Amino acid sequence: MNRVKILLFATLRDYVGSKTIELEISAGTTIHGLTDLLAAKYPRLEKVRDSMMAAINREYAADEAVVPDGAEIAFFPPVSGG
Amino acid sequence: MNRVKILLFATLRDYVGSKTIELEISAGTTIHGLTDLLAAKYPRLEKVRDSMMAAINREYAADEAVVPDGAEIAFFPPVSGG
Amino acid sequence: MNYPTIISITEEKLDLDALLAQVTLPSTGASVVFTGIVRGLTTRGAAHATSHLDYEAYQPMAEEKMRQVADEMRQKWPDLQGIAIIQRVGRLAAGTPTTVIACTTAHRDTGVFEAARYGIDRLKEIVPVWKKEVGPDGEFWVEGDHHPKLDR
Amino acid sequence: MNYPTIISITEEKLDLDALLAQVTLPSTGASVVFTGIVRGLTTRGAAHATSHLDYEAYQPMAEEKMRQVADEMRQKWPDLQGIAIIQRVGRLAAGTPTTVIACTTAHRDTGVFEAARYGIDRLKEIVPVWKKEVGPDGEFWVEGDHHPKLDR
Repeated sequence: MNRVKILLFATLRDYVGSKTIELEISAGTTIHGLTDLLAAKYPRLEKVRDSMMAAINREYAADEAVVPDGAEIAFFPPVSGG
Repeated sequence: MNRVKILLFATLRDYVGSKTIELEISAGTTIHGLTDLLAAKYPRLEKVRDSMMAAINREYAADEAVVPDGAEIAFFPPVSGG
Repeated sequence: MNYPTIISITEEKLDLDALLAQVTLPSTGASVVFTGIVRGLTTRGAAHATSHLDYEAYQPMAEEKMRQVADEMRQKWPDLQGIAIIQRVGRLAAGTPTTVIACTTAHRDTGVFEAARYGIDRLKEIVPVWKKEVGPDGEFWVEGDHHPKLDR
Repeated sequence: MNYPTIISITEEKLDLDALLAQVTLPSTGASVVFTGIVRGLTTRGAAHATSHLDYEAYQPMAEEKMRQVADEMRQKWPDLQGIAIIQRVGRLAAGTPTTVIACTTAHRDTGVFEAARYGIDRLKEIVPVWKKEVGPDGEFWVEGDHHPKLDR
């Protein structure tokens, strides 16, 4: 098992109630798998999971990307800067 | 005869040697005719007369426009602001 | 040639004149500065009033993505000289400039307008910044409609 | 709706932030500010160095023509809000902003970029302003290549 630190932004932070959380994941877990874990733990994420975006080490990551050990993971809604 | 005051800008002012000049013109004189008079009096204008622009009362005027009595006339080279 | 690329996420007031000077080279003849501004009154879509916006960034990633936007601009418009991409964050009142995309070229016909337009479009697509709108009817997060995951 | 149109020929230093505030309305969300800048080094055409430019205007006609440019911008892009067209005159050193075309809209996709581009193109075509270039090789008047007489 790896311990990963996850950063949350905007609505997702509100839904989870925290800026950062830590989770135990097994080696080989993908972004998709991590999203399942999060949605199970924080049910309010379920309705937005299709629009959630993920980043691994500050780069956009696809659902099938494997979470590397020690990586910086972030989840956030579609960006709205400008 | 009408007395007209003519404003000159940029190169044309340099060629004429003055910012403004006054000329006697007969009623019905056009911009083209006025240009003839100027070029006769200031021969350095001859070589640029094809690119000279004219304004009557601060509006671009065509060669065939008649110079109205008491109008503000200006001659200048193609504009180069910006 | 060493062309300036200025990337910044800041809580400070924007200073357009100083910024322009920073992207002006001896060979610069034209600049375009796009600025996004907090709209106090919106009429498109659901009409509403906004008293201010709270901006938040995933700062290190946002800086990397702003740099990517600048790189893309240079790649598409090789005549670009200076580029500045600034995102202001924090609480910003209606009427306040929030984002700047500034770029310079020797002449105005070599992509300076197109690059600035591209820059703000890309910033709104890929730079992780969010805003929460606060108005008389309460507050809510604004969400973009672009999903970079689907682009790749 | 009373939208601001600012027209000015001035010897004063340009202040982009103040100018932007003047064309920002409660419903403004986007601005584009084009600035022309005195090029110290020109490489296109006959390469040369410039230490400064002397700008001269036929002021009352120039103001009328700048107003015409603003009117044309509004006619072509009816979503424009504020417009500012400024021409600085006098002796301006390399690196100095000389002209500003600024305009604002509610959203960035309703002509704000296109209008600014059109504005500077038209300014250079019809506004009676001239510049004399002064450099290490002497001084000479710059002439435009547009002849409005032939357009009509």
